[in-house]
Amino acid sequence: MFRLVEEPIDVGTLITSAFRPDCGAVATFVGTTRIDESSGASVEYLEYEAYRPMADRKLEEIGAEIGERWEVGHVSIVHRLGRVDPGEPSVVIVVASPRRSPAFEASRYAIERIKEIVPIWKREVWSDGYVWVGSQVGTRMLAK
Amino acid sequence: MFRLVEEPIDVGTLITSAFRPDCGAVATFVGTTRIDESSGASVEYLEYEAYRPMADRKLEEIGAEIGERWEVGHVSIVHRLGRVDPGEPSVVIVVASPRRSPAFEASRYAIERIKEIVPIWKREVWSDGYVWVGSQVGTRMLAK
Amino acid sequence: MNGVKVLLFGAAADRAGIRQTEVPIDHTATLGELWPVLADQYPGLMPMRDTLAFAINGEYARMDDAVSPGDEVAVLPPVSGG
Amino acid sequence: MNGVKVLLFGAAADRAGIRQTEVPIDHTATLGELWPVLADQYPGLMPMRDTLAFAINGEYARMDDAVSPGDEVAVLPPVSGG
Repeated sequence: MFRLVEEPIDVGTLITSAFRPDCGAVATFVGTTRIDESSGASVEYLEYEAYRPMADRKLEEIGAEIGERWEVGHVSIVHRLGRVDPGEPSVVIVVASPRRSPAFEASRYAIERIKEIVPIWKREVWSDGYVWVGSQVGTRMLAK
Repeated sequence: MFRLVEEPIDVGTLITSAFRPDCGAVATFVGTTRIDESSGASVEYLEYEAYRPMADRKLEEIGAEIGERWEVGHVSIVHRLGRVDPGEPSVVIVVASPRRSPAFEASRYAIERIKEIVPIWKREVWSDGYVWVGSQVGTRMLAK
Repeated sequence: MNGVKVLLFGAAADRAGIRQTEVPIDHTATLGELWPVLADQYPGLMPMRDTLAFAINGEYARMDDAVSPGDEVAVLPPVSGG
Repeated sequence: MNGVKVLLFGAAADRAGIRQTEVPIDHTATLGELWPVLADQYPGLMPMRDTLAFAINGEYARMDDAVSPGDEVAVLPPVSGG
């Protein structure tokens, strides 16, 4: 299951739906909004945008790559779009496999590939402006 | 939080309690009861026993080892005792860290160490008898 | 349609000041030929040139890939999902 | 208490046919000295010898570690948690 969603992700349900009698290992990665502090200002929230439907298709491609490389029984990737508040999950990856090595390796592979190929962008919205992460473009003084 | 429990583990709550604004990555490992088939018989459930309180203390030691080796904000390990049915979680490990590498590495370390040093034993209860995993001792014909 | 639809995202949309535009072309060209037309119209994009990736009809493309009238081109700053 | 409390787990409890027993000792001995007394009383344990670990008072111990009257010794087959 590969999805971009606007609403909060139900992590527990996503994981329990991966349990299968033929898989003994379920590895999960959750990326949450981390708050940095800099020069008195702080990040208030993150805002994500995507190029759809290319982003949806790239998530599915990552799932297919995982299926080619590892023995897995279930892969889910869900990524938030829009505003994500501090401490909330922005991405959840769940991989079930008969054994634990493939589960760990595939879940790590998924997050690395998301950061490489999925057309999603986030900006940090600070108390004094915003910055596009990775581009250093935005309205904060520090970004210019 | 390090616990041995007799009742089902609430995976979702365990993970969401690990979310912290200073940690951007939460890696989780869930071990579930896997069903093997052999010679017409099948595993009906697993049954775990522990040497307590040594097992409780060893879980805490693993948490301390992780704190010495990686930058982590939160570590939980919960292991079931007693009967665990197919597809149910027998162990859940949750690690939150500012960055994803320590989270992945520490969660994997935790499961490897559990399998090395924590005095817990499981037996597979089959339709035709049981076997202590790792000892090949039991009441099944195949075990003898 | 007599042109190429161009979508811009993230920092590229900010720099150009628009999220969508159309570049008129009446024959097949390469991405490399399309870029100067776009950069001329939205000079704020120029300093980002080396960091940008492009897609044609929803798939990553190279500068020598062909663009035809009716295609959709996307201007993609470094992705930052996760 | 005039002896050592011995706890057995998993396959070791099965092989011995008991989960708990007491080995009488009136002075400090080593685990290595305790083992033959135990194995003599519960010969089913003998074939497992090379796979067993031991704990004294809840901590892993070696065969030359000392056991005193009142201590708790645990006989631990290969652990299989997870």
